[in-house]
Amino acid sequence: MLSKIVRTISNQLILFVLVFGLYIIMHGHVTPGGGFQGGAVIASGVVMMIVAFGSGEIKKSLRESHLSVIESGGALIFIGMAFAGMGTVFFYNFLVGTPVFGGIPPTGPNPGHVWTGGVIPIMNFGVGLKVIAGLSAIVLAMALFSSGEEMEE
Amino acid sequence: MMQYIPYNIPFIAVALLVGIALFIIIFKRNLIKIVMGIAILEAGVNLFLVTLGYRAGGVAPIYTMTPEGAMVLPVPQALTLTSIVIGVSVIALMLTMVMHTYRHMGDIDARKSRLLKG
Amino acid sequence: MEYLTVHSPILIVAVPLLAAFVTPLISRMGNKVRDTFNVTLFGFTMFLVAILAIDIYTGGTRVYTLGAAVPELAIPENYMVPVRIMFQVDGISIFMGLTTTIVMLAALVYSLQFLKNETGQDRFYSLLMLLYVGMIGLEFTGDMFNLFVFLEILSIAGASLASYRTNLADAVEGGFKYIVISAVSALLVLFAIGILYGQYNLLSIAALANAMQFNTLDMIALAMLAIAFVMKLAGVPLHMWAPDTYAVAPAGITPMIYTSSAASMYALYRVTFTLYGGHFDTTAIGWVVIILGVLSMFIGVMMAIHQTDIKRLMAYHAISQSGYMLLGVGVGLAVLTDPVALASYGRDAMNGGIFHIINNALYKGMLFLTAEAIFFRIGTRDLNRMGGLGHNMKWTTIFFIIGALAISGIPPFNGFASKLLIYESVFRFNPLLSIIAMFVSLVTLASFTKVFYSAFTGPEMPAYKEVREVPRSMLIGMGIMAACIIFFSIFPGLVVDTIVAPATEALIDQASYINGVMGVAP
Amino acid sequence: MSVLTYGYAVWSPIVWLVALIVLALIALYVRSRGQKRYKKGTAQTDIFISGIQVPPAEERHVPAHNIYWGFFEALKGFYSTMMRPHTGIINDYILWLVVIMTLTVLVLVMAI
Amino acid sequence: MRQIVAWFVLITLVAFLVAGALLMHPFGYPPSDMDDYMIANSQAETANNNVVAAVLFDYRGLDTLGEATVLFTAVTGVLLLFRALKKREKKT
Repeated sequence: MLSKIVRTISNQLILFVLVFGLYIIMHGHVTPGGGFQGGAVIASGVVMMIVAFGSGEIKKSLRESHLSVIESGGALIFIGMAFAGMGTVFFYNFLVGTPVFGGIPPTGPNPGHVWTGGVIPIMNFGVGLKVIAGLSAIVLAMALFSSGEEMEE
Repeated sequence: MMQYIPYNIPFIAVALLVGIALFIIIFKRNLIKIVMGIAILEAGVNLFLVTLGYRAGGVAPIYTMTPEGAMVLPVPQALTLTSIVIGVSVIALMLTMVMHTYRHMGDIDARKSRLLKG
Repeated sequence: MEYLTVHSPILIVAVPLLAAFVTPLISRMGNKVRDTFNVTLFGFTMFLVAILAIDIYTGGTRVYTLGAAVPELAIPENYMVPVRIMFQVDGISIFMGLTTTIVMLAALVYSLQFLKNETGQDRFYSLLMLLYVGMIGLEFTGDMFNLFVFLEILSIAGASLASYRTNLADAVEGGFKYIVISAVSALLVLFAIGILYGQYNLLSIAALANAMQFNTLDMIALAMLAIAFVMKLAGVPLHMWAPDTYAVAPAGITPMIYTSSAASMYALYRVTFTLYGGHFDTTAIGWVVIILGVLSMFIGVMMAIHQTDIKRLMAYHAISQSGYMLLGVGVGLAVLTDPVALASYGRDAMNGGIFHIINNALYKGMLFLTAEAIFFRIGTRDLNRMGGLGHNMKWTTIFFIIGALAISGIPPFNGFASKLLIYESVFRFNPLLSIIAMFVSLVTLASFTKVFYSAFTGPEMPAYKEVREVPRSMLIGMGIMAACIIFFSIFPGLVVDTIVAPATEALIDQASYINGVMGVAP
Repeated sequence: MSVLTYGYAVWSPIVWLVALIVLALIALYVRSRGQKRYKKGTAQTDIFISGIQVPPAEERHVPAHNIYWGFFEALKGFYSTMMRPHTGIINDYILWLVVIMTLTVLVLVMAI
Repeated sequence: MRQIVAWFVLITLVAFLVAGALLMHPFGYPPSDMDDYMIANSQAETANNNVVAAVLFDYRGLDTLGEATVLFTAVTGVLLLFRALKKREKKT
């Protein structure tokens, strides 16, 4: 556990990290970014918390089993969207043209609109969840192991 | 061939980076350094993929508020993203195993922390 | 039914993937539920494999384009190159798929009771499914970068499973070696893919094969691809990781990692025959493969007979048997551009080499399982400390005898059938190679006699008086393998005609692979 | 179905099995004609090693490293050469990979 | 001995790679058959402004699924290796 200054500042900073990461995830189909990048941003926020508070403190509120469930959930969202296109072909972008994320942008440079992209924003969200949970779980497991604490089964 | 040399400096850099990485993996005995060598090899390959897609004077391949002009190739960027994430995964697993090796053997020298040979 | 047939190539990959993703969730409902779920989904996958196999042997190569409006639409309308990832399943792909599925079935059933008292079971099953996904994807895909991704999946899953017993120092060491060599060889594969992509701006194997110009850069890429895959399949002198990893991996995983080497061998054949076949004189790369094969056979077996660790001994035999496959197919590769030689013996040599892949996956897998059954009961892999186990482990002994006779090429077992094909056809190519192959077979028999003598025969050791037969699911796992071996032994003609000959044909016939995607003859 | 034919030869496991069974029957017949004087449980079945004390059953098992001792003794030079590259060090594995890759690059670039 | 072989091989390999680098297409002028299709059609086919995202999730979606699977595999593997080796007593 680091000093009080670090702890307070990282407590405040984590909000901004979360918001920025979510922004990157949810605008992945319009601007640079996407699930992996945003997920990595949020996971680095989690790493910051682990460094500031120590793994033992974080373990009380963030368990590997929960992270594992979140990760599976993200993966299921992703593969579920791929399966949902099975009416035609696996990975078919079946949402194009529907009201949900289905708006087709004009060809060529344009201002961009969030309700476009078909299945891509949803897949971005699933991948984002997965990356957040996965990278946090790896770092948390390593931190717990090196501080000699018992992992849960 | 000579006229390409000024343009192909990124590819030469990739070749040198791969050479450096292989040097580290072959000569350094510390397991952590071997992992670092693999990270450098990955960086070299990722750099190669990205440079493959560069188009002179191109802009990023995103149509939102983009200036007019040729776009750089999108596929190498996607491949690089994939390859970076794979690299992170591999290195996480390797570091896990190095941590376990250190716990068992008390040493991370490749020559001393080995039980299996012959 | 027709729907399943159309979508079977991707479902075979996607259903086990779904199982792997769901396993961490469903295992909270109890171990029974999880096991039932996994076995059910894998049974469904086997059903799909059977459907796809029947479809391919009657209808020819299948192309499945992911995300296109129609599965067969590999190239977008009014365009000249494929842009999407496609699965392209032909004779050799489905042959490897069948091999993988049989081994996976045995490994899954075997693991059910083997793991009873261990922790981390749900992650184990998840990773086992992912290992299967990696292998099947590697075998079915028609896209170079996709092949790299699946190669990484199987490497990571294999490495983390290999060091499953983290309480043993050597297990972690074996896993670390496997992941390091996998990472380096996969990165070399990626580098080669980058070279090919930079030159042709293509990633599909068929389109690349169509556009290939065989210049210096292509040759550098070929060398990287070929040697990276040889590293993964443990050909001498790049074999040293294999005994380390095979020896420490837990039961069920060793056969799977061994089959993943066979999948790398498939990738090697795919690259050399399909990607670089055609108008290129393959004699040089063919001789490289032959030399690696002969070295693997000879050095593998000579190292094997020297070992006293039962699983290391079997691992060296795995290396030596891989040499047969490399030799058989390498002869075919060396005479690929000579139609007379190809018709007279090249095709038979390749038949032998490919037939040996499935035979070897079966009996080698079963031998690894018996070795692990011994370890399960007596807790050591050291042959010096074994003896008299045949008194109490009768079924294991019988399975071991079947496997040992098959691997040594004793008639009437299936090992003899495939080795006979290799001996006779290679003899026409170069008699010396054939003589070396026979000598290797002899030493194989000798070293398995050593294992049989020191582990199973002899007086009952006082320390092992209480040893019992292994639990039933482990016996069933071995029994599946043994049943397949006996079936393959009695009907070699049926097997060669139905599944091996189409695989050989698929490797030789590069043009039809290209036409499956590009539509017109090159 | 069970016959494997290829170009210049035939392999049929059924024929082989039938031949094996016939040979086994002949062998059994010959064996059954033999004398039946052999008796279990008498001095006929005791082990005799030039008169030295016979060790108990557990110590009679030859451990694995003694099997084929002569073979390994004759090939001592070969095996010491073989053991030298099998160091078990991960760096060497990668070195072998790079060496073979460079050789292959040389061979293939020279071949075109 | 090992040092000499290693240095010799490394230098040869890097020399080949540098020669290969000089033989590549000129930097900044790549061939672009496949990529032009994506740049031209991604907006119409996938309703997406970001071509890289379209490539990642639509044209080469299976690669991304594989990549997510690799991450899942690695996380599962890391957690498997760091697991507690003894079963914990059931809480009453």
